[in-house]
Amino acid sequence: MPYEVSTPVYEGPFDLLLHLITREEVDLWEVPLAAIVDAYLAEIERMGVLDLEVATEFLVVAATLVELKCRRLLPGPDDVELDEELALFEARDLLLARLLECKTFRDAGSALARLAAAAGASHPRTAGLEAPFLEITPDLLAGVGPLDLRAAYLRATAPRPAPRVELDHVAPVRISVAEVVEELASVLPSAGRMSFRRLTAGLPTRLDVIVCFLAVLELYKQGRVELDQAVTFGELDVRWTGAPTGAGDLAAVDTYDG
Amino acid sequence: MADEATRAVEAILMVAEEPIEPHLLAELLEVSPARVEELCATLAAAYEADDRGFVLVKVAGGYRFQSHPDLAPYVERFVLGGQSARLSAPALETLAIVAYRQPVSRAQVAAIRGVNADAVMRTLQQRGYVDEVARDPGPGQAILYGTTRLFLEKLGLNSLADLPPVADFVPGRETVEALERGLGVAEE
Amino acid sequence: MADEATRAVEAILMVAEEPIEPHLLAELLEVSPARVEELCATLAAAYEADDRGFVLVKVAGGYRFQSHPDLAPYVERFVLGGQSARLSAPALETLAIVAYRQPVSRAQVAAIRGVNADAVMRTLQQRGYVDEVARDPGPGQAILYGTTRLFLEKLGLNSLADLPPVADFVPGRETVEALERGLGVAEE
Repeated sequence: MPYEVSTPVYEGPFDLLLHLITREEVDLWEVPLAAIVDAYLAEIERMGVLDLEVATEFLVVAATLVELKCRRLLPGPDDVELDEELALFEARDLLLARLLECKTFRDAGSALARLAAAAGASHPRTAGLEAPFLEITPDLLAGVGPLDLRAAYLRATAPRPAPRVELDHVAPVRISVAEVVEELASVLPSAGRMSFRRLTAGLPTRLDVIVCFLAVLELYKQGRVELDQAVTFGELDVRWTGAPTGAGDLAAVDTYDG
Repeated sequence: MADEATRAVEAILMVAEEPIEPHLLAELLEVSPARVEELCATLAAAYEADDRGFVLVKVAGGYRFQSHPDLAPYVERFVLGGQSARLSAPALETLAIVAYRQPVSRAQVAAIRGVNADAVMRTLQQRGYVDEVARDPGPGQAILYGTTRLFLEKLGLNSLADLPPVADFVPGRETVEALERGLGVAEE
Repeated sequence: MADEATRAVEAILMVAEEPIEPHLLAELLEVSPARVEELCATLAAAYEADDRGFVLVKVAGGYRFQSHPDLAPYVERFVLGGQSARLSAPALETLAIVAYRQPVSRAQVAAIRGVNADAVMRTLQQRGYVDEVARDPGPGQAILYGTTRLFLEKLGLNSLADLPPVADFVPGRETVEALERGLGVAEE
């Protein structure tokens, strides 16, 4: 079956996936693996380096899909570990749940648009007071503060068709790799060996995990840790080797601060 | 002969610039709020029976006069340009998440949509549809957002309880099956 | 059964902020001005016969709805209660535009809001929040408006410089250049 991945602008990985599955009405399993990957890569490329968080979401979804598809191409369930199989089911169910949630709110959004369109046909009376009453009106600005005025200004000027540079993609990264390198250099020597999973267990966002990963790679580059991964997608072991380096090297670490 | 309270409701609503809550009308007229609701229902029915070009509606918790939706073509010829720009699909989807999940943080909205929600949330806030309503008591004290009175007005709703139940939008069996097939959950 | 033109007159007058001249109504309804006068007279008579709390009157050469003079005590109570005494959302937006964009002409305000701003500007001027501050030196010599000292007092501001900044929504030159570099748009 010939398949072309058209790439309009997608609002994130779920949007793209919903599009691939529902609007194109294809069975993902009949789409060549390369086409799925291409679609995701095209999306990520379009985003450029700007939004790491979204790019990561895309990658997670794409990776799950590719893994699901690979698994399906394998001969049979007998030769895979039960745990892995269960983990895969879990990933797939999670993906399905999120897709359903995404679709739910998309349809709810359309319903809100219909309500707004219906309500928009009926215009409110806002003529206000007749002149004689205006004279006895108390202070009209009572309770209005500078921030209300600002909000009103933004409301009044909001629907601007003129193109603007949206700064919002540039989510400022609050942690720098250099900082994490420093932190790891103080934690790892006493721990000796630690799995990457444990190392990142307490981190609040995916971005923190990524920064931590970059920091580990940086330490590896400096020859201060050894990395060991027994199986693909398996535990990543980080072992402190402690080759001493001066503080000057830390300063040379690239900063990824937005 | 219309009674004075009924006529006073009409007079006040004629000079009001926003929906007037029943309890305020009740105070001004020295009758019970329940009586106000009765009067307004009677008035609304009378306008409809008389085939008037305006309606009396309850929106965002209060009563107000509006032009009859039938006559939108004439009214729009008159208020040309007063229409606000329509919301984009992503903005609507985000608005729906805020409406049904409020109070909700930007991070929670982003988690549901799978994309950064900052730009869209700011647009919605600029347009006055959503606003900051609280702070998350937990660590980080994230700002929590909710829909505004203007949101209710724009959608012609009296209260959030009048939103269509979210259950109406949970994908039906066919969609779920299509997605399952797409993800290879269902066996062929 | 009311005819469409009659209902359209009611709808338009209900949303109008100022008296509407018969010839404008005639244009909108595609009937003769004489017919408009007839329709309005019929409507006014009907409201009186129905003992409504509002009247349809001709003032300053145009038609408009007003509260019935009989009910002035209720309207006054409403006004004095302070509940009517907030600027409407459109009025506050207009005031905000004048505050942030002054000196500014009515036409410029209207262009930003997308609707005629005359009625609202007049209200703001009557209340002493805005005033004429200059004349546009260009052709037409439009009157330019600015906010007043009273306005600053009411908002608790010392000077216009104390208005909360709105500029952070429009990136400055440096930001734009930095972004372009980040996007690889600018030549290195």
